[in-house]
Order: sequence, then structure tokens, then C-alpha cells
Amino acid sequence: MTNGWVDIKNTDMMLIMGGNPAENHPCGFKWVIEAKRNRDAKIVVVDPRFTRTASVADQFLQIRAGSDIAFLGGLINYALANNRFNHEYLVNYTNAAFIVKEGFKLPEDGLYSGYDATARTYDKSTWNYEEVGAGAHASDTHSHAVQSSPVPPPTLPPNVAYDLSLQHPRCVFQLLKQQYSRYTPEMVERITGIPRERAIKAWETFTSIRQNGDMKKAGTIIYAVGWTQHSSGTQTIRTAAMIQLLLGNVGRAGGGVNALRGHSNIQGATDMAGIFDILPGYLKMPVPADTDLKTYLTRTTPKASKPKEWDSFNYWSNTPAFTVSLLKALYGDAATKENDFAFNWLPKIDRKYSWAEIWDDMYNGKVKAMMAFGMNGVMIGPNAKKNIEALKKADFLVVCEIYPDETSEFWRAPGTTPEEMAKINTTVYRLPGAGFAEKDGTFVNSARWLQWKWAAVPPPGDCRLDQEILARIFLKIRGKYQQEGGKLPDPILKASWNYTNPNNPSLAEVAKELNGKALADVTDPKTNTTIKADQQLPGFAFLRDDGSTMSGNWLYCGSWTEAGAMIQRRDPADPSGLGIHANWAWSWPMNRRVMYNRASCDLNGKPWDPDRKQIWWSEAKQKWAGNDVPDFKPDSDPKSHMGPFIMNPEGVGRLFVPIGAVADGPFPEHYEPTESLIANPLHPSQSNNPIAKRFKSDMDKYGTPDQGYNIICTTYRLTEHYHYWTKNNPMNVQLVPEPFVEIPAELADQMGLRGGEKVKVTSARADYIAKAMVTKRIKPMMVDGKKTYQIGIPIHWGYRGIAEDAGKTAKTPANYLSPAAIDPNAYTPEFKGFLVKLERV
Amino acid sequence: MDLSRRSFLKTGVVGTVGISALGFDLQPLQAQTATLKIARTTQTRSTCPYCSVSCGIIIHTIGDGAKNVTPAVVHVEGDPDHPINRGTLCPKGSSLLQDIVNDRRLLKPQVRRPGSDHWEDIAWDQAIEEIATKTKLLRDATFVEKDANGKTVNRFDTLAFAGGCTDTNEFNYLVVKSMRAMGVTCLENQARV
Amino acid sequence: MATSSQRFDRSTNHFINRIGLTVVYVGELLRHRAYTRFLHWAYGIFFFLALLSGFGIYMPWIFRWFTPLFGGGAMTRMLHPWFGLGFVFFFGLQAFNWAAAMKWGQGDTRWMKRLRDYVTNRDTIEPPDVGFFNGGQKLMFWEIVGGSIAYVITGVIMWFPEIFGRIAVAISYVIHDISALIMLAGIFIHIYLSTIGEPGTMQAMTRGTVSEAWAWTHHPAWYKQVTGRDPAEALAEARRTQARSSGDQSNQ
Amino acid sequence: MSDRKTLQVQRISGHPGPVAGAGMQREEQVCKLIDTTTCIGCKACEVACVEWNDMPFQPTMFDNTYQTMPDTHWNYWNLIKFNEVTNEDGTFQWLMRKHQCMHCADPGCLAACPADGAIVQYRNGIVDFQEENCIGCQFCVSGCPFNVPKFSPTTKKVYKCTLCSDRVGQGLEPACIKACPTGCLHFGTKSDMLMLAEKRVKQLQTVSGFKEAGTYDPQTIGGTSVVYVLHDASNPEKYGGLPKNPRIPLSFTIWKNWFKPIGLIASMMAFAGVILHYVTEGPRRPQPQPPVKEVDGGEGKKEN
Repeated sequence: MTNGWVDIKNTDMMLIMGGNPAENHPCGFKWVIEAKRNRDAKIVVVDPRFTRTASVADQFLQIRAGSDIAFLGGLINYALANNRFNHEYLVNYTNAAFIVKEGFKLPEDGLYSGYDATARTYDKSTWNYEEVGAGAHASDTHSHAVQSSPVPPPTLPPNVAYDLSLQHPRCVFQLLKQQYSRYTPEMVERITGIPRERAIKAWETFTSIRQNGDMKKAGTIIYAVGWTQHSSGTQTIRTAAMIQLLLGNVGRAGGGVNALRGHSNIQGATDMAGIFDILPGYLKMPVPADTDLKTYLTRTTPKASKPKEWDSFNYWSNTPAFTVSLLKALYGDAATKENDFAFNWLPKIDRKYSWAEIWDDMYNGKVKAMMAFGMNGVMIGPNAKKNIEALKKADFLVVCEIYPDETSEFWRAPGTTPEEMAKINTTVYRLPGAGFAEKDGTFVNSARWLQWKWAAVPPPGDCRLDQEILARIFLKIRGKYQQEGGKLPDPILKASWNYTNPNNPSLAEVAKELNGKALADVTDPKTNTTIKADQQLPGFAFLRDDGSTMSGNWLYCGSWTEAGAMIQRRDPADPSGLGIHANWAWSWPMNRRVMYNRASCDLNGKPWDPDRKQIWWSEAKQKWAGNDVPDFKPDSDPKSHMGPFIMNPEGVGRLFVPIGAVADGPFPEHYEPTESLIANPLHPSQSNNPIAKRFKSDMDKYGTPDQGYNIICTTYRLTEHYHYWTKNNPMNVQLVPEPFVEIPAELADQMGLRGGEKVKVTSARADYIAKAMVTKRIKPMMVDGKKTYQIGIPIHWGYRGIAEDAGKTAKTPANYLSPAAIDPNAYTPEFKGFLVKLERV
Repeated sequence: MDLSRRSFLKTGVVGTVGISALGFDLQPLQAQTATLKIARTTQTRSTCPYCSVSCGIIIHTIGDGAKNVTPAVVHVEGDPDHPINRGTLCPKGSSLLQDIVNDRRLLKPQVRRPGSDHWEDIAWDQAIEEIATKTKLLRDATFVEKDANGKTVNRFDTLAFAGGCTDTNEFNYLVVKSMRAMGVTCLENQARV
Repeated sequence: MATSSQRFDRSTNHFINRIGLTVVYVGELLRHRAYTRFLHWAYGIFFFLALLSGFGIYMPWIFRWFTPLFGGGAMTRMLHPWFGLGFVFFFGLQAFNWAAAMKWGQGDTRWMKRLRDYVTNRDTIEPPDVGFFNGGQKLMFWEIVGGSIAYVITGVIMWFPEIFGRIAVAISYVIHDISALIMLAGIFIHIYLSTIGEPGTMQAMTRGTVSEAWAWTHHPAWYKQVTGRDPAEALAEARRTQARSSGDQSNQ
Repeated sequence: MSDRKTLQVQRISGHPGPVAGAGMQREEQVCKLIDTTTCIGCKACEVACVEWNDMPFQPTMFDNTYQTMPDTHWNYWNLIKFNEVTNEDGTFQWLMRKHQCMHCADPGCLAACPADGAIVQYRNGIVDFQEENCIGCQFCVSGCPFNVPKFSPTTKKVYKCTLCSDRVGQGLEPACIKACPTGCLHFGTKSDMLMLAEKRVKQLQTVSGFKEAGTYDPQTIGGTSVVYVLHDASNPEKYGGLPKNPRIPLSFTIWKNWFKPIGLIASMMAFAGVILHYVTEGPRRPQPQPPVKEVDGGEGKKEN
């Protein structure tokens, strides 16, 4: 979330799409209701089903799963055509005025310029800004790219050409107009199945906050994995961000683009780089070409790219300080200036190791072992049967869990015969971990708040704390390398593990390490404050690239300072009434509660809405002041025209994303889901996302309508259950005892099906059996002239659980059905909107 | 402490059967409500482990923290001070007691041997020893120090680590530290999906 | 057995009649055989159990002191329907036993018309057409039959409210109450008449016999039926005998 | 702090005469406000209720609905009723309503209950079952216009929502109210809740276009300590059978309060009657009676 949970109460308008917060985030949803109750805010809900969220919405639109970009593109088109944007914000805070390189082509035929059909990749060199006075130089970079191997990624020009009148035919604004002029109400109706008059009404409503560019009101967009879990997931979210930039809603109280993360600490897990492609604090993973630290830092540290007259903070220019501080934290004294701070000990990656790819690798015999700590990989899928088959080929599996789960029992998944079982040679260790109440530590919520929790009870039985289990395994391995030697033992032997109890590290000690401390005296030249060696750092401004500081995650620097654990603060005061709660816990970055809040003020530093003052430029103090912590250079006079989006080298928000930061195009384009009933009405010849990845194993099959897969199926959670966890909780099992399939009443009538009867859902990959819930909440829709039905399946049941063990279910996990097709940016599988057949059992 | 539900004290309303045979009993009437079951519990502040709203919760355990007491959870309720949830909880958060105290919990380490059709108990030390041995064997057998172009890559890409959604920052950091030190590239988390 | 005439309950060759002994002394007549008496006391007991438990529920604020007899309010409530069923069961058997004798006749209608004379003890002995049971007894019998049916129907409804719904229960509740109140009134009259109201009656339900005098006084037609003698004559003769003996006494 | 709290009683079931000591203390009437227009049917209130009251779990069945079970149960006092409604104008609504004891000002259960002290109404408006006095007759079940009290075949007693009298007595809010994520549940004094309700109703009418929006506080039973805000107050039935004009059957008011004692007295008249008969008319003995020796005062009319 750019903003926060409580901040939603400040909004005047909500578009809730690709998410069902009433169902999945009920306690956060209260702030939606507060806005409705106290500000007369409107709620527009767009979803394939009439959800619990829809039940309290002002408008509900039933959309075909996987067609979100079309609806949002239509919204952009509507806003542009009806003057529903703010010119000042658009020109100064976004790259609308930037001029794009010659040779860039919009995807009228479904492809941007630079597509390589054989490699299924784009050459992104034309996806860039025009450099001032360039033109002739344009070909240089290109020829350069052809000659050298591997291709160095294109870089942004330092001095960007721009046109503040927004009239230049290649300025971002004109290209944006051109791109989305194709998303007419008629086209949107064909693609999404939403009748045009209803779509127009929704667009009118949402953009009504920016009538004639008036900036008083703010609107928010709230989404969740209903957008992410598509083969164009990232681009869908991009479209939302563009709408918010266009409408001037980013950075403002009650505005923003708000991802509602689905779990208690996956925001933290992302920050902490529990994923293959980053290092803690969103630092990039090294690639083989990064032969030394300098090369890596040159590649990953962006340079400001902006109109000459403007200023850009370009915060990522501090990448070297962040990186070196991280290496000091990881390897301690073994990381020295001389050995490049042990940079080369880090693995270097040259391909993707994302979730679905790991399973594919295991299925293909490349990955031989897995350690799963609280991650039920079989249930999560996609194409879960393939995951089961993959595990059968593994050498060993370590599962740390608190309940018996499907992954640890893959070897006795339903349908496995004793003979087959005898042939499964995987050794499975199932280690009893500790539940949340037995552990302390920090969770990061969707609003980026780091909150410490305290342990209430000791782990039961012979359960151990997770960190103890992990530490003991690691230290045992380290001991073996110490005794026996082996391949590259140094990083293992020298990884910093200086905890008071190495076998069971105190999480408070780890939290302090995450914040980081000075290793030598460090002085901030501006304020002349000195942090003495061994003192906790007060913030990431003190991080250094010379090895005199260490920090496990620069984003968390400031979370546990000499003043104490900021993450344990419990002062609920909120003097501004804006829901900032600045002294409750701590949020990254540097306790800023609304990101990019510089954009809440006009060019002169005055809040757009005087009733919702977040920050402002204090002429007297020559500083930015406010109720929130300014997410900005604190002393940057508005006259210097520094862009509010300090994490972008441009300093402004990106309507157009240059140089392939988003792999499938600078502007989002609607592509059909991997499995779709229709050819893309925009460009039937290029129906799907050209660079979305599909897998090629014999278990990866993709269905088509010709094969009889004629119903769209989507998967989701219920408010009564939580993934694959509450099926062990008798209370939640009582609330919703059995799996079911939600089926439109019209379809059920056609099939002669009554609620409670069993149905079989079949995808190209597997079957799923459950009882039918016949409902009026899903209606048939007309998609590109065809009558289309959608059904829905909650994901919560597998083959171990209270209902499962009692024999009340068919023991078919929902993700048996879903395809392994992944988004090219976030590598998230397409769990929503695939094709199935439906039959009575 | 008397934890029994709806144990009523009766002032006047009840009892004294014979005396009130004619029903007229002029004692002032006050009916006793049930005992407040959390009146004497120990409270621990925690965070709900489910979604990302991060509702503050209060875990009530028996005993006052004295040495000779093993605290057991008797009730879980929202933390009214928490700015986001302000004491509210969803149906999952409200049933956290059954997540903490649950007879389906795994309580001892187990192993399933190759070809076996059942779990066997295994001692912790034995399990850790076996896991470490297998991991080292695999790493030493498959570690890639240099790629085809002779560039240092230091990859251990045959072992995957899958992190869960409720792992804390601190735990995740230890994962990154230990796994990246071994050269693990297949590092993924619920955050991806 | 002192009679050769056909008895209404001859067909009842119940084993209880073989166990229970009925001794008829000289000057007495067989009134109720053992089976009948057994039934009477059986439903009598259940009647009082049901009555006491019922009134514990009817108005606990007055009758709460009944409930400890049954183990408290909830237990009382739980037992009450079973008491009721017990009553209905045994009374049902009695109803079959007595069905013939309870048949309403012309004489009974005449008897009802003379009720006032009966209450004020105007007649020395009952009119000659009063048989084994008089009209009042028959009326009470049929009231209990009707009341029992009402009890069972309304009782079952109140026993299982979740099946029958709240309105049915609300109506049943009133009918059940009314039926109970009528029977309560009836039981006072019944007990009175069988004890101090008409001395000599009680032994009909204890030993099973009545004196001949009792018989010709209260049930002349039945007396005539079982003895073949005219009740009026029998009375006259008895008076004469009494006069003689009292004369003897006064002469002493 | 005391763990126990006594609450002032205003009314007692099956109790003769006035409530002794009534009016000894001031006490505000408390009230739950349920705004069905912001209810998302999340069932947090259901769980909070089960958890607070430590009620045992029970198996449920899939029934083609999100609703947990068809109706409340003796160990499940709080149930959200889900209704998919297509209105006459073609608009579709998924209505959710938290169903529980309404804590009527004029409680049908209390009126019906014959057991002294089994149901009490506190001065703060809470209608509470005191199970130890309950005799399990289930008349309260019939007396309730909302079908709330439920009988346990195991304990032979009747149970229902207590409005968390244990919590309220200690100054806390009821468990369901505290849990409610959206704030569709609210707790406070009745007057405050009515004010909030009116405000919300006005907003629904003017901003959200629900012309028939209204408050549900049925006066046929004297109002309730649980008040609903409905999108369509003209048709409460569509919210899972909320009666428009809930009433207590006359049998539990007129019959119970008036005719029952009168009937009893009438019955007892028979007792008086036979005594009187014995005194005035005397017994009726088999004839001939023994001769009378002397007659005291009367003219010996019995002598025939």
C-alpha cells in the first residue's frame, strides 16, 4: 500500500477491483466503511462475482476474470476525454511531458517495438526517453547493443527532452491518449462483458472526484491478488497506478494505489528478500556479469534522468551504501574493502528461479531437495499435481509446520497406491515448529508498519522455535564444512552469526542487526551528528559504502535505534486525525505513513486539500514540515522543482515505464488470459501476453474452448477460512464445513443442477469435486457476443484437515486445476480466470 | 479463580424454596451475571498471523506469570488500542484460541523413509544431523562455482527453500543469511504467490 | 360371587383379577373387581403426580414447593409429560373396561335434570333407574376421556415445540391449562363424594365391595340387577329391621 | 476489582407482585445497533460469541448458502442470516443480518416463562436467562416473536444471547460488538444508538438512494435493546424473516397473567363447594340411617 489501512477513511471515492477486502481483510475494511459513513464516499466494486464487498458497494460491475486492463484502460480513456485529470499534477509530477524516443511503437497489433518472436522477448532500447539534442545519437546505442555481447541494458538519458504543453506527438501524454483511445466503451464491453452504460457510469463516478481538474477530493484504488494472479498481473496494477497519477491521487491522504497483501508478513518477506530475484531492501540480485562489486553497483545504481531545469533526488543513488552495509551484516568482519566486502560469495543468477520455475525444475530433476518452513507448496500450486509428482523425484524434503499438511504427506496423496508409494524414494522430515503465539518477532503489514509481537506461551510438546530449527541446521552444516571442508566453504564458515545463543538466536538481537549499527564513528556532515561505533543507527541516511556501517536491511534502518525499539511503540495518538499514528510501531521508509506525500501538495508546497494537511513547505523554517514524515528531501525548496517520486531516477511518476522496468511494455495492454474463450478483440492475432511464460513439461497442459473447456473458473478465499491453515480449526470448519463450487443459477438451471449436489470441475490438468452452491450472485455475461459463464472455487480444502480426515470432502485441492502460466514481471501464476468443464457427478 | 460459566449467585431470586412458598420475597432483587472469565488472566500483546491488516490481539493466559505455572491460552481478543483494528477481529482472528490450542498440532519430529508408507518418530538431533548431511552432500555434488563463460556464480541451485507467510522478518533474515551463504538460488516465499 | 346376572366386566379375565382377591361378606355386593381397582389407583397416582408436577409448572410462584418432590424445576418439567402419559395409559385401559357401563342412557339425562335434588339430598334413595354409574359419574368419566385426549394432543405439542411452532404451543398451552383446571375441580368433587360425601363408597375401591344398603341407596337399578330384589322393598325391610332392633334397644 | 457484578433487576419471570427493591439505582438502557447496510456477513460476531461463551463446537452441513446453520442453536446464539434478494425493480442485493436475541422491552420469553426468576430483565434492558431457575418448559420459545431461545436436550434448559451481561456488568461491550470489523455493530445507550441510527438512515435515504431505509425498533413489543438499520424498513421479512410487527401471543399475556389465577380460583371453588355442601347438606349415607337421637337446633329435615 502506498497509503495505509487507517488512511482509507480519508477517501472520497473507492475503486475496489481485483480484491475482496470485505472478505479477506475485514478489519481493514472498516476504514472503507468509515469513509462511506463519514465522508459519503462512494464504493465501486468490479469483480467476477457479487462478493461480500459488493454487498455494501454503491455500484457493482461483474467483469470477466482476466479482463481488468480493458476496463481500466477504458477508464483512462474516459478521464482523458472528459477532462477528469489535474493538469498541474500531471505535468509536474508525472512523466506526461517527457518525449519518448523515435522508433517507439504502440501495440496496435499487440506488440510493442523491438519484439523478437523467436526468443519471445523485447529489445527495449526504443522504450526510452528522448535525450535533449539527441536524435542522431539514437542509433548509437542500438548499434552498440548489436555489437557487444551480452547486451548491456539500455540506460536512461540524464537530460530528458520534454514539452510542458503536452502537444508533442511523441510526448508521453499524447502516446497515452493514443494508446487508450482504442479502449472505447464498445471495445470494453466486448472484452470485459460489462454493459457499456454501466461501465461509463462507473467511470463517471470514479473520475467525478476530479471534475474539471479540481483537486480537493481524493480517490483510492484498492486491489489484491485478483489483479496479481494473472499472466498480465503487473500491468494491471500499473494501469491502476497510471489512473492514480492521471487523477493526481498518489501521495494524498485517501488516495494511492493500495495493494492489500494476503498474509501477515509477506510484505516483510518481500522487503527481506525471501524471493529469488532480490536482496534485502529490494537490492538487485547479482548476475554473472557483475564480476566485482563495482560492476554490480554501476549496473544497479540508477542515475538521475530528468528535464534539465528540474531536480531529482534519485534515492537509489545510495545503492552502494545500502549494499555494502548489507554485506557487512551478512559476513561481518569477513567482509572487507579488500575482498569487495565478500561480494563474490553471493550467488549470481542468470535466469529465473521463481516459484513455478522451482517446481518445474524439481519435476525435471534439476532441483533435488526442498526445505519448506510454513509453506504448503502442494496446496499452493499452481498445477498442484505436478508439484506432487515433482516431490516424488526429490531426494529429500524438510517441512517445518504446526499441522500435518499436504506437502509433507505428498507421498500419500489421494490416489497413490501402496506400490507407487513404495517407489517414492523421497525422505521427508517433518519438524514441529512453533505457532505465532509462541514466537516473538516482527511482522510487516500491508501498510508497511513493522510491529513487534510478544510470545505468549511456550511451544507445546517437543515443538521448537523456527529460528532454532533453522540455526541448528545451518550450524550443523557449518560444523561439517569446518571438519570436512567442501565446495566453497568460506561464506558458510564466515557468515556472521554472532548471536548470544547461536543455536537459538534471539529475534531481538536479529532485529537490531536488521536496523544496523555503526562499525566506526559516522558523522552526518549536514547536521554534524556523530554516531559512535557500535551504536544503533538512527536512519538510513547514515549508511556508508566504506564498510563503516552495517544494516541487514536498509529499509528497516531506523526501526531499532539507540532510542529503543521503534517497532515496539504503542502510542495510539493521532493529533492530525488523518490516521497517521506516527508513534505507533514504525513504518518503512523512515516512519513515513503515506508514500510520496510530497505529491499531496501543489507545486508551491501547499496541500491540495487544506482540510487534509499531510505535509507542507514551511517558508519560515525553509523545511518541509507536517503531520507525517515528509517522503522527500527535507530542505528542498519547491522552487527547485524536485520531483515527488524520489525513488524514480526521473523524480516523477511513470505513466510511461522506460527501458523495460516492466517487461511486457511501457504501457499496459489488454491480453487474454493464457486460457481464454475468445481471441483478443483488440488484436486477435496476438491474443495472449507475448512474453508470459508457459511451461513445457508433460504435465503442463493448457485448455482451449475447442477441447470443451467452455467455462471460466476463478479461485479465491473465504472470510471464514485462511488458506490451508484453518481447515484444522474446529471453529472455522464449523462456519464453512465443506468445499463448494459457486455456480450461476442460470447455468445450474440449464444443467438441471440443484444446490448441494456434487459437481466435477475439469481443467486441462485435473479434476476437482465438490458440492454445488447455486447462486444468483454470479450472472451469465455476454463476452464478445458470446454468452459466457464463470464459476468460482474457494481454495481452502486439501487432503489433510478436519473435514478431509472425516471423509467429508473429495480431497481434491483447488489448485489441481490452475495452470502454471506466469506473469513476466512478478512471476505470479495465473490462479484466476482459467478454463474448465463442469459436469454433475 | 472460578472460571465456571454462568455460575449464578442468587440474591433473593432463587433458593429458599420453602420460605417463598407464597412467592412474596421482599429482598432487593439483583441477579448475578456470569464471572468475567478474563478478569485475572495475564495479557500478552501480539499480532494476528493471518492477513496483512495486522490486527493487534491480546492473548489471555492462565496464571500471573509465576514460575510454577505453564501459561495456557484461555481467550484471545482484539487489542482496542491498536489503531487499525481498534479491538475488532474477523472470524479467523476471533478463533485464534483454537489455532494456539489445537489437538491437531504436530508435537514431535517425524521422518518418512524412502519407500515407506508411514511416519516414524525421530530425535531432534538425529533429524538435524541427517538433514545437514544430506544438504552438504547435495551441495558438494552440485555446487556451480563458475558458469560456462568462466564467470564466478557460486550457485547451489539444487536445493530450494520455501518460506512461509507467517515467518517473521528476523527469521526471514536468518534464512537469507544462511541460504545465500550456501549459495541457494531457489529461494522463494509465499510472497510470490 | 353373589350374583348370577351378567356383569359389564365379565369379559375382563385379567390376570390381576386372578391375583387380587375380592372378598364379599354377607350383606355386601361386589362393586369393583381387582383389575378395575388396580387401574383406578394406578391412574390415580399418575393423576396426582401429573397434577402436582403440573401445578409446579403452572404457577411456580405458588406451587414451587411441589417441585422439590420431583427433583427441582427442570426435572419436574421433564417428568410431567411422562406422568401425564402414565395417567392416560391407565385411564385408557379403564375407559375400555368401563366403556359399556358408561354408556349414556335416558335415565342419565333424567338424572342430570334432577341434579339439584341430588345435591340437596332431597331423595332418600336414588331414583330406581340409576344403574351401576349415575349420570354424574358418567359425565365425569367422559370429561376425563375428552380431557385426556386434549392433554395428549396439546401435551405433545408443548413437548416438542420445535416441530409444531410457537402459535400451536401458545394455543395448546391454554387448552392444556383449562383441561387441568376442570379436572382439578372434578377431583375435589370426586374425592368428596367417595369419602365423606357418601360414606361407604371408599371401600368399593379398596376392598371392592359395597354394602347392600349403599347399593340400594345410591344405585337402585344396579342393586336390583345383581340381587333381583326391589331396592325400595329392600329399604323398607331394612327399615323395619332397624325399627325392631332400635325398639329392642330402647326396651333394654 | 470484583469479578462479579450484580445488575439491578427490573422484571422477573413468574414472579408475584412487584420487583422488590426496583428503582434503587439509576441505570441507562444499553443497546446494540446493527447497521445491516454495512454488514459484510463476515461472521466475526458469531465466532466472538462462541469463543467468549466457550460454547462447544458442533458439526454443520453445506446447505447451498454462506449461512453457518439454518437457525441459532442452544450453543450458537448469534447467526448471520444471508439472503439473496432480487428486488421488484430488478436490483440485486445480498442481505446479511445478524440474528440474535433482541432484548425486547416487553420480552415475550419473560412473559411466557412460568418459572420464578428463570428470566430476568435488568434495568439496563438486558433480558437474561438464569439457567439454574429454568425448568425447561420451553414456553419462552413460544413466547418469543423472533424464535430466539433454544432448548438443550442435554441439560434440559433453554439458552440464548445474554447480551454479554457478564461483560456489560463489568463495563465492557458485548463480545460480538467488539469483534465486528466494519463497525456495523455498535453499542451504547439506547438513546445514543437511536440517534446514530437516525443519522445513518438519513444518509441512506439522501446519499445512497434507499428511500425506504429505516430503523427497526418494533413498538409492538415496546421497542428492543437491539436496533437494526435496514435499507428497506418497509419489508423487514426479506432480511431472513424479521417480523414486521412482532407480537407476544395473548396466551402468554392475558391468559397467563389474568386467567390463570382466576381459573385456579375457580377450580378451588369446587373445593369450597364440597366443604360447603358437607356443612350445609351433610353426607349422604346409605339408607336407612341409624336413628337420630337428638337434633341440635334444626327442624330435622334430614330425617326422612
